Formats: sequence, C-alpha cells, structure tokens
Amino acid sequence: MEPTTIRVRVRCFSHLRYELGTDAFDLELPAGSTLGQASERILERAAGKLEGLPFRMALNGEFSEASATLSAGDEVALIPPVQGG
Amino acid sequence: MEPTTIRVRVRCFSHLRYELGTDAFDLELPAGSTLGQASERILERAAGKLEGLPFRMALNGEFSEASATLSAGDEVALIPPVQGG
Amino acid sequence: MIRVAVLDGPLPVFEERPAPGGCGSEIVFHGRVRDTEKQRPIAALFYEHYEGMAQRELQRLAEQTAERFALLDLICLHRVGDVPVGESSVRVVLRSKHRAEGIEALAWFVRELKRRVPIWKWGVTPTGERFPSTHCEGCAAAESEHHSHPPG
Amino acid sequence: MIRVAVLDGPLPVFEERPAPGGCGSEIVFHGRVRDTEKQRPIAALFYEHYEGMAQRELQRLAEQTAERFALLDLICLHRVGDVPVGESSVRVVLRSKHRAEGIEALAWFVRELKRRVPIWKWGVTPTGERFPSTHCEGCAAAESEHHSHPPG
Repeated sequence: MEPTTIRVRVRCFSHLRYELGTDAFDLELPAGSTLGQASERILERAAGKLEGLPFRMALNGEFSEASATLSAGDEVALIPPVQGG
Repeated sequence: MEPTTIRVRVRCFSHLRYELGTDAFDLELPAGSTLGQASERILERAAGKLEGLPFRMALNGEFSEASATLSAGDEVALIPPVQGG
Repeated sequence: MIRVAVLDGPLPVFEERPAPGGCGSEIVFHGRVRDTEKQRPIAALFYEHYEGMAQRELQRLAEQTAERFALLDLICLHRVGDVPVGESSVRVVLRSKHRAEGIEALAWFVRELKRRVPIWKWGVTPTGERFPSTHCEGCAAAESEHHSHPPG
Repeated sequence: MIRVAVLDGPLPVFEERPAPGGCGSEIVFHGRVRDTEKQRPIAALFYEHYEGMAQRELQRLAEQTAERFALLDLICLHRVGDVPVGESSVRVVLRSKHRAEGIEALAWFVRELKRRVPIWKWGVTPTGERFPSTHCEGCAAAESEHHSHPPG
C-alpha cells in the first residue's frame, strides 16, 4: 500500500530564513504533491511573514519548475534573490 | 642676422626605421619650415621606400599638427601605427 | 582548465605564472568588501550559501562561460563566512587568446553569478551584529523577473 | 593613485594587498606574449619604444582613464625589449568602487594604449632573428583614420 503522505525537508536562506527564524523544517504533504503545492503550504505556514518576499524554488539543489512532483525525503529550498560576488 | 637654415633631428621607429635603415638622422631645412614640410622632405629623401607606409608626426615627443613651426634643434619623429600591449 | 571552489576562510594567494602558449590575455578580478553596506559602516560581510548547490551552480556557470567565450582557463574562488572589509570575497581568473573575449567573459560571468549562484550576504557591524542586505544586482540584470524587496 | 612605468626587464611580481575601504573591484590585466606572430612560431616579442614620449603618453592616458571612469587606482607597467613567450608585456591594475566601471575602463585603456602610446613590436624567431609585425589593432579601433599596411 502506497503511503498517503510524504515528508520533505525545507531549507530556508537569507531573508526567508530571517523571517521564518529557522534554517530548515520538515513538511508533510499528500503523496503526489508538486513543488508549487509545497510552496503554497510554506506560505500558509509562514502566516504573512513572507508577504512580498520574492523567491525561486529548488528541488534537491537544482532550480526547478513548480510542476515538479515531490518524493519522500526530497529537499526543497526557498531561494531569495542571490547576492554573491 | 637670422640663420637661413635650421637643423632638426629626425627619429625613425618600427617599419619606418626598418625601411630607412636608420634610427635617426639630421635634416637641414629653411628657417620657418613646418612639421608638414619636414615630412615632405623626409619622404623625398626616402625615394619611395616609405610609399604606402602610414605614420603620424610628433614634435619634441608630442603628437603635433603639420602646421607646427620648427625651431633649430627640434626633434621630429615619424610614428607608424603603434602596437603596444 | 576550469576550476571553482567555495571556501570558508581567506583565499590562497594568487601566484603568477607563465601562461599557456596560446594565451594572450589574463584577467584577474577581485570582488572586495567595501567599508559600508546600505550606508552603514561595517567591519565585514557575512556570506551565507546553500552548500552543494552553490558549488554546482558555480561549476555549471564556469563551464558555460568558458565555452561561450572560448576561454583557455576559468578559475573562480568564492569565500563564504565572514570576509573583513578590504579583503576579496571572490576571485576570478580568465585566460583567453585575446583580451576582448576575456573582458566580455568577466562581465557576463559575474553578472550571472549574481543571478544564479545561491550565495547571500549580511552586513556585520563593528560590534559583530549581522543585518540583512537588500542589495540585489540580480534585479537590475533581469528586469523581466520582477523582485519586490523586503524593507531593510 | 596613478602610476605608470616603461620597464626593460621582467615585471616585478604583483603583490596582493587589502584595498582601500571604498574599493569593491580590483582588476589585474596581463597582456601576454603568445607563441606565434603572423602565424610564425616565435621565442619572444621585441618591444621597441620612443623613450620619453611613451612614458608621457601612457601617463596622460592613465590620468584620462582614471578621471573618465572614476577609478581609485590605475597602475600600468609596460615592458620593452625582449619579452619571452608566456610572459607579460603589460600589466594594468584598476581599482574602482564597482566592477562595471573597472571593466569598461580596462577595455578603453588598452584600446587607447594600442592607438597612441608609441610602442611597437617585432617577432623574434627561435634563432634570434627579428621580423616586423604588421599587426595593428589601432586600425580596427580608428576606422576613420585609414591605414595601409606594408607587405610583411
């Protein structure tokens, strides 16, 4: 029997880490969820703290489309505008 | 009594030095000659060897106009296209 | 040769050496930490990064740049952690046949680095307090992709 | 700081050092001698110069460049005499607040150097024979000013 939920790891950086007050947290999602759905859940959970903060999403350390399907144990990251150099 | 001729030093570089076979020579000119007139005399003296060779003129180590008037002891240079760097 | 690294600690000294025979241009770029950030005096910048992803994106970018501009060598070292004022946070070495492609490659590489390599900076005050930077060169480089900025 | 020099012999090693507090970009450019000139293998290039005038034109160009691009520092060392393959004939160091003006300043400075500083090069064969170079980047830079070229 397939599990009905999966657990992914969410990594937070820069302004998003600052606003959320954490480096990382686990997120439980229905099996078959997409990266975009994970993003919506993260925004809900942030309860307005991420309002207006831009970010891109990465899946397992690669920039990814919102349509990408998640698997248990995946690493999801919120990537605000980068500032290296 | 003013001298009727002046003597200037002519410096030759790169292709012009190569074609003329000398680093430098003295040139006698009528008093009041211009840099442009010196240039004409140099081309005459070269007897065709400088045919088609482009150059700019310098007077006492500064790029100068053909209309500049020469004085005795001036240094005149033929500056072919430069190739530094 | 393409080589990139993300380092926590001072960059090793750059050693000059004779270049390969086909190399007519060598450019060494140092991005240095200025003494102010958002008009506040600072002692250092703290560079945060997404470990693993930062290295991979940097490597990919270096490979793309070398191919696009026909570079002989591209070496990029990027520091993370605290980088004191006056020191280099990043060094890029580009070797090419002529200088024109080296200069273009430098401009492109650094602009892209500031768009896609997951590294972020924080101001560090003289008393050691960190404050977030809102500076975002990526915005200017990619106007099609709108960024709103959090208040400072 | 503006400093230029025309040197007969190897360039002193470039020493890295912390930059002034307002400096966010340091670019070090090396123009190096490639192993061929006019498709002939060479051992070195011989750089001829008009002593005095070369230094003055270089100094004037450095001052103009620093002013035009708001540079903090511009240092240029140009070798003359024989420069073996792989070694640097010229080094330019440019320090500025941001990298954009440093990159533009480098491109402009070297292009102008190749138009107006009286330095010329000769190929030196492995047996020590010199042959004239017809390479003339100045032509490309100043198309309004027609140059015919002597036969090789």
